[in-house]
Amino acid sequence: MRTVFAPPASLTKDPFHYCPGCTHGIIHRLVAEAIDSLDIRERTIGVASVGCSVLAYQYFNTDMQQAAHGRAPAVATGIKRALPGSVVFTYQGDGDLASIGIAEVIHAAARGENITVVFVNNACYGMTGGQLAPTTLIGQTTTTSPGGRRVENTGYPIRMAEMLATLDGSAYIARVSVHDPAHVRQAKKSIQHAFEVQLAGRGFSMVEVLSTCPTNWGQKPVEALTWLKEKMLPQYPLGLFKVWERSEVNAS
Amino acid sequence: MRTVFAPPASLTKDPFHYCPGCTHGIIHRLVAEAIDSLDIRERTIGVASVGCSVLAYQYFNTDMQQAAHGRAPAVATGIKRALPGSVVFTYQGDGDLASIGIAEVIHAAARGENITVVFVNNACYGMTGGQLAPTTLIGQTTTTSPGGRRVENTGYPIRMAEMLATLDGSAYIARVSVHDPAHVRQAKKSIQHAFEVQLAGRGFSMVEVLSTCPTNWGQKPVEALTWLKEKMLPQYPLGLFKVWERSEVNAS
Amino acid sequence: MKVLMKGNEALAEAAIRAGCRLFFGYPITPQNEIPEYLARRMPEVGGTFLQAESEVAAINMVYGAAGTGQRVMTSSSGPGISLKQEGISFLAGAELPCVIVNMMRGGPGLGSIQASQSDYFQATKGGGHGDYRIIVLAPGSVQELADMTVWAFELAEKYTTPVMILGDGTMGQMMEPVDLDTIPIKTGHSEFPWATTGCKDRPKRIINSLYLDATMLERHNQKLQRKYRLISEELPRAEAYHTDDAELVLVAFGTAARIARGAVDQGRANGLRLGLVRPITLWPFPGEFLLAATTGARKLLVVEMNTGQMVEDVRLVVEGRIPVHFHGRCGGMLPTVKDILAQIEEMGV
Amino acid sequence: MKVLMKGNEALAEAAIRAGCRLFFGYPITPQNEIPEYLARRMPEVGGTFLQAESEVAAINMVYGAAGTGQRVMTSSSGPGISLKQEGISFLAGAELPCVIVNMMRGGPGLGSIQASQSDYFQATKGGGHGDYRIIVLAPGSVQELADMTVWAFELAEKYTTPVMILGDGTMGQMMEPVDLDTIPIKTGHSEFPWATTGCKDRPKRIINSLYLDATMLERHNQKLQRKYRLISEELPRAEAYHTDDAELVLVAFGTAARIARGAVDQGRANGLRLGLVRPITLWPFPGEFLLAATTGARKLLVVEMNTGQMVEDVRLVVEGRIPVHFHGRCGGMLPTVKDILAQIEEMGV
Amino acid sequence: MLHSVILAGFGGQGVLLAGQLIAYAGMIEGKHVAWIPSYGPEMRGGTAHCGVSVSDDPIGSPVVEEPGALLAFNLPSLEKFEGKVTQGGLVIYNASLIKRGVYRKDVVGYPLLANELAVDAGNPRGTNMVMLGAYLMLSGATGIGSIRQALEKIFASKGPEVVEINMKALLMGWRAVQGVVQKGA
Amino acid sequence: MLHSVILAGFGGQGVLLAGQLIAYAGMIEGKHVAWIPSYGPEMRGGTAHCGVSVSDDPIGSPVVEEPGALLAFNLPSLEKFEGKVTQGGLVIYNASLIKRGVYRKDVVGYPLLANELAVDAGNPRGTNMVMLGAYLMLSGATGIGSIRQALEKIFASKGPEVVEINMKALLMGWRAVQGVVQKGA
Amino acid sequence: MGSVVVHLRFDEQRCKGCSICVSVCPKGVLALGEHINSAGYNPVVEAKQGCNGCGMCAWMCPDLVISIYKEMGA
Amino acid sequence: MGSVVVHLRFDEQRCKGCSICVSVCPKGVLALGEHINSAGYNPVVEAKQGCNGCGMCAWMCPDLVISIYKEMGA
Ligand SMILES: Cc1ncc(C[n+]2csc(CCOP(=O)(O)OP(=O)(O)O)c2C)c(N)n1
Ligand SMILES: Cc1ncc(C[n+]2csc(CCOP(=O)(O)OP(=O)(O)O)c2C)c(N)n1
Ligand code: SF4
Ligand code: SF4
Ligand code: SF4
Ligand code: SF4
Ligand code: SF4
Ligand code: SF4
Ligand SMILES: [Mg+2]
Ligand SMILES: [Mg+2]
Repeated sequence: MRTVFAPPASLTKDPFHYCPGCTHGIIHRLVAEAIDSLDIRERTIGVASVGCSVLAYQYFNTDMQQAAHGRAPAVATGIKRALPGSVVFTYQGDGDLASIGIAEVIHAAARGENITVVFVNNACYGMTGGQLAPTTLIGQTTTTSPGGRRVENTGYPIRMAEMLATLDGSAYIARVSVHDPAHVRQAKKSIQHAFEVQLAGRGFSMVEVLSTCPTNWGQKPVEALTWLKEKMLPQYPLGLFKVWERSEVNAS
Repeated sequence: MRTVFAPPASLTKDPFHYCPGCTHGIIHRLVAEAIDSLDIRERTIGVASVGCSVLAYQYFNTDMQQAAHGRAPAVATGIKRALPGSVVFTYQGDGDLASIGIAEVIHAAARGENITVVFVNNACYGMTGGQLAPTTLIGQTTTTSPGGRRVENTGYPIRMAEMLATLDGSAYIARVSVHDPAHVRQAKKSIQHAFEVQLAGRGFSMVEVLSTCPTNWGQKPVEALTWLKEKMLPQYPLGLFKVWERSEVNAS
Repeated sequence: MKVLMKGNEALAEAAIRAGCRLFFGYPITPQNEIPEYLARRMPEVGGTFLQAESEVAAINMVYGAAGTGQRVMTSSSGPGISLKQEGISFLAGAELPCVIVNMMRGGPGLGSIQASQSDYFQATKGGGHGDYRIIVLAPGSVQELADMTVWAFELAEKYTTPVMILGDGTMGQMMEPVDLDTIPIKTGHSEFPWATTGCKDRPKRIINSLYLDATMLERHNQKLQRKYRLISEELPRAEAYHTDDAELVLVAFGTAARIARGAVDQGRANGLRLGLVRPITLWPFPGEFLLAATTGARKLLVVEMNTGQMVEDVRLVVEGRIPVHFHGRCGGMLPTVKDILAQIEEMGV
Repeated sequence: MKVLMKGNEALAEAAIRAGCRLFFGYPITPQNEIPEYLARRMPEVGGTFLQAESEVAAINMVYGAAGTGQRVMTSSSGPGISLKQEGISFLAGAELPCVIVNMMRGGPGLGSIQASQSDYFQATKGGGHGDYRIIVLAPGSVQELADMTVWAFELAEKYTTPVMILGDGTMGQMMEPVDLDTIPIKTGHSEFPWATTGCKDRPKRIINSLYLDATMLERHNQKLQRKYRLISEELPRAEAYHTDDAELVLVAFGTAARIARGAVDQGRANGLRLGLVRPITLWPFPGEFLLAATTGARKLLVVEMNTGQMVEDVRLVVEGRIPVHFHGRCGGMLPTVKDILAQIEEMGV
Repeated sequence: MLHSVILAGFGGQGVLLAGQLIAYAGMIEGKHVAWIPSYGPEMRGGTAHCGVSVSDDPIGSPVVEEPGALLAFNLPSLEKFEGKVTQGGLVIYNASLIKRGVYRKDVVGYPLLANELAVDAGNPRGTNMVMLGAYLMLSGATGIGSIRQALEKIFASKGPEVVEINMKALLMGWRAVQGVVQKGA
Repeated sequence: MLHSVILAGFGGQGVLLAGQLIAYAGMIEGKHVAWIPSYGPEMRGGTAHCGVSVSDDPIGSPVVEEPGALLAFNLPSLEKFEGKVTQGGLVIYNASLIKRGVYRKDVVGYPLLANELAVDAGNPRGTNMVMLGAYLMLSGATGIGSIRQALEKIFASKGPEVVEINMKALLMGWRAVQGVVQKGA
Repeated sequence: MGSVVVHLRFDEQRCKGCSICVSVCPKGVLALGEHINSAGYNPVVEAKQGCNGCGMCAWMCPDLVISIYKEMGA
Repeated sequence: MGSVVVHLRFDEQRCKGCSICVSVCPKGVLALGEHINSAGYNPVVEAKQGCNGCGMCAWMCPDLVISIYKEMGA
């Protein structure tokens, strides 16, 4: 019997606490699959952030640290500097990374810190009840933008991938989505590639993953996938914003 | 007798405490001249930051607040939200704005906060004795990069103007220099324009001004002007990175 | 008219009535109802609700807005309040009025989101750097939370100082009948001779906490201390419950005081001569009140939802004259009437 | 061999000898000599000096590095230490060893850069949120600063807790002869059963301070409290100077203790029976030592470079049995032997 | 007279709202009331509960330690709170989901097929109202009329049908235990 | 025996270094020493000063409150510290920049044309060494030999010429007051 | 050789009945069951034959409920 | 009409002797003086005739030392 699909070894057996249909679960799996593929589980140290994925430290079957809200890239920096031979990744939501933690991620990128950031953009603060995030779409209703996000009050969504790509220290920056199987497959490749960039010692890599929050969007899980596709993709175009070419490394 | 040149009314009579030849003084004057030109002194509230220019609150002849290190854009936001009819500017160094305060300035820009930021980039922390700033050039010696800044340890300089220009909320972003009279004149225009953008209610404006720190660069004032021109300009190209067209406003 | 309201919402609505038109905050459980309520209400009254990028930004927005002389508020819990400490020190140093709400949760670190009183020290002794104090108020019911919010703004302006409302998750989440109509509606802002509003027709003004010259900073500190002494004389407030004939007096604030009051009731029903002193101002600590209310007591029992913080202030007051015992739960667990009475029995009243 | 060194530099070099190979900091006066020295030295010994983007980032880098079981340090002053409070609470909650240096300056707010002791409360009572304590050490000379740095790393690992060295601008800037050769050189890192180093050949490990279930968090808090009690029993340390026959005992730490010692000397030269107790550990506060050293004293005089913070801990110890007076300067001003003696004269020994 | 009750169930079963209705109705009747919820991170599958006190006298501790009644909407809730109910107290449990009885001998257990009754009432999501109806019948904590007033307040924006449909479910619960009580009597 | 001295002047006049040399030399002689600077933000035009204690016994307060001697490099320094010098103490002041004498009657003032003497010594930036030389001559706080050793330590990387040129300025100051003292005597 | 049998395995207690797998299955093989699992959800079931082992369901399941094995038939 | 007299005014106590004005003057008019001002610096002086009032010195002076006035000659 050949296994077509089974859970990766880099996840523990603990069931996820996420809401039904929340794509955090898919993204967890993809990260774990990348770690499995590259056979780096035993030297990987993950950093969980504060958001719905705060319990990621229970799910990834690697050494894990739980970081203060927004500070995962700083924590990861501390780990990586202490153990340069380790593989270090952070798993952060959009409130965590793009709001309170934007300084830490930008500076990690500018320093070319040799870590991998998995950035889960679900256009809201999931854990605390669906407040506005810097990534919330114009017009999107949240608990702190009850009439829909208005430009006059809160300005415009931040496109983190594009912004971080402007920094010389970032080596690989991509945006992917998990709203359908083809994109999940693409996302997996991208995440794996980000780890490869780290393994090659090239510096900062980040994959922004567009994700759903059915609960706070007030949608059924399948509807949420559609909303992601129809509303989020136009604001957050998928693609590679900074590409590390293997040849560059060979050359250097 | 016609006055060709005299100090602007928006400066107090207090002599500056800056080191001999430090171009902070020129930039102060340009800001004050812009305020004079636009006749907005009586409704302007400035925000001094923490750096050599911390005492800016004594020099500008407007109402002033002194902000915690890096937080001037947040303080300015508080003021502007309380008094939408006022003109609010911050005056910040590169350590203040690009290091500890990078979150506040990015979010002010993303929100399209209707304030003007004067950003003085002198490639080091002047006040505390010349430590590395995020803007320090590769190879530049500072008290915390005694062998010269190395990419492997601290990555690459951040180009704030370019980065902030990627945000939809920023309305006017320019980089200017004060290393010779022609550039000083250009800088003045740019600063004035930034205030005009604010007066037109267009949102966030910032002028990055390349500046010298003879003391910490270990150079004579005139040498420092040359160093700025020769070393800083290549890393920090001058220009407009985001331009607000008057017509746009009329159209909207 | 009484309505049933959550503590967090009553506080938010009271702030509106008190004329607060500026709120800067950042989400964190268990105080999210405050920003969420104000996100709805502020636009209705022409005010500003702004979710800041962080607690650090929020407190500095408060600084800027407070500097204009307008009423401004922020709220948070645990980790967020820690992040605000630098800003609070600046507000105290620059003598700016504002209201800061801490709906305490369990710590340290990320801890939990359940109610706790573990930030008593931080609030009352100064979690930030430098010699400063802020007024700290501890609400005992939803009604008091609402009334206290108004009072907080008044105190902040009277003494030009930050005022902290130190609630907890339970206080913020619980619903009780509350009458907000008794709160007069304030509109407009007071004029202050220090507010930076643009220097039209007057000399420029400066909001500042820097004094490079040590003699000047010492003088500034002395001025602050004079103010703090004044507050310590004028402000202390507490509530006594059945202390007249009490042999054992419980001392507790906030939610713990509610539970302690339950213990007093039940203990008295069982024939125990129990009383309760509930500090309403935590700083200044109502020491004289406590002394006066415990002259007849043979023992004190401090009840807290922490590992024993206010107990130090109580000991500083009684200076060994009455034995001070402690009953505490922490990490989000609440004391129970039963456990308190069990401990009292063990102590032997 | 003795060399003449600034306190800040002696501390930095001692950290290197103690095996610290990771430093994360951010510039702020008056501690800049620490990062600047380490920026030179760390590369020489294969260590990491990294200037973080902020104090917030620095303390969180410390968290990450400490979680790997390696010796790590950060240093700052006033405003920067306030910004670190959330991180310190996390470190305490996750029980991670590390050394945090605060070279105190005057506050509140931006204050000044001159030496002060105004962060005593913040350091000893917990400036961050939640029920935690950190060990706080107060150096009295440059030599002690160096030795104490080594001790701080040892204590941090022994009790898996952050340890703060609470110096001040004067202590950091002053030069005295110091012998660093007496400090054994530590190389390599200890193995800890909790360190996250990659889970090769063992189950995964987690560094964490979250306990969503309140009963679990309470249990965690109780564990922390047991540890704190143990530390309180084992660790308190202080120094007595001429207390045997002293009628009036001064109590002071750090730079204030140096000055107080000068006052004792001069007072004794003038025939006054003065003594000095210098707490070396501020938390745990050496209460029993103080009691023992002041049995014969008729008065205590606490001398601090603040408006009176340690005075509370002293009062908690003596509980009214001996009158406790206070002599303080603040905002960057230092007490003087003359003024102290003048106050003593006024008090009448 | 103090009525204290804990309502507990899955998140989404409406236990918090049902508790609020009791408090609201009590307030309308001029009594002292307090409602206190458990709260958790916004993640599903969790349990939710709240405690309500309705009293003629001021309420000391708003925390309901030893409730006079328990409304258990699912098994974990019954397991968690059964032991806390005061001697002689009431335990109303949703027998649609809970397949066992009450273990304690010193409390009175009322199984209620709340899901089915709600469906019968034409309001499948009205389990909470069914349970509430039963509780009011058995405890008399508040009158039904004031519950209607409370519903009208709370659902003011949703229109009268919503009130009606909820009242219908409530009465379904009321009657269900009325029957039991009478049978038992 | 305790020697305590305050050295004060403009930033850039080398007062901190001169003070360190005293401390260093004292340490070389096996004495207890402490050096304590004023420090300010890195901005020019400010004044700088330091206090040095050299003693046979352990040093209590390292803070020099009532110095046995003052080396005033400019007028603001003289004005700031003249009043603090202990009765009968020494005040050596740079008469190149200070155009007044010492006001106090209970201290001994020594004007020194330090700038000119430094120029004469071929070391125009050596004002601090000139002042130091005068102080050592008048106080005997440390020997000149140990100052040379200290200079050798501190300028190890800069080579022997630097030591020589500084010693030359130092001796210039020494001799200048030697003359005065002899004349006065 | 030739025929391939696909086995779907459901870790039913993990299923939250979100229906995502149901919606992506190109063969319409999956449906939510009537019963309730221990977490209170209606878990997924293989409602009809025809699974081709394409794996889409497993790829999209956020809760790692589905494992897929292929057996090479004779 | 025709001739123009340019007056330079120096706020000498503000001058820090940084020489920037000296270096930018196209006419070589400026130099640092020999004397020392109250702040301890050698302040700028008008060392020779020939100022054309171009303003470059004032534009570049960081310390607002220089003011320039033009007088229209007869
Ligand atoms: C300093 C601090 N501020 C606020 C919080 C509260 N908090 C917890 S999670 C969260 C937002 C998480 O949103 P996001 O990062 O987008 O993750 P998601 O839940 O959406 O996956 C916030 C604000 C906190 N724990 N710490
Ligand atoms: C929170 C905090 N951290 C650090 C400092 C110390 N500090 C004062 S100024 C400064 C750097 C200023 O550099 P920059 O912003 O570049 O201004 P410049 O002096 O170069 O003009 C620092 C780190 C502080 N005051 N507050
Ligand atoms: S709240 Fe949103 S992000 Fe969080 S688990 Fe639920 S669906 Fe996912
Ligand atoms: S230190 Fe540098 S930036 Fe600061 S005043 Fe001096 S020259 Fe200017
Ligand atoms: S493997 Fe493909 S065909 Fe089979 S159930 Fe899953 S989605 Fe449907
Ligand atoms: S198997 Fe997975 S995708 Fe399908 S309903 Fe269950 S949880 Fe959802
Ligand atoms: S105005 Fe022009 S010509 Fe005259 S002194 Fe200045 S720079 Fe020289
Ligand atoms: S006038 Fe201005 S530019 Fe010229 S030397 Fe003086 S300070 Fe420098
Ligand atoms: Mg999110
Ligand atoms: Mg700078």
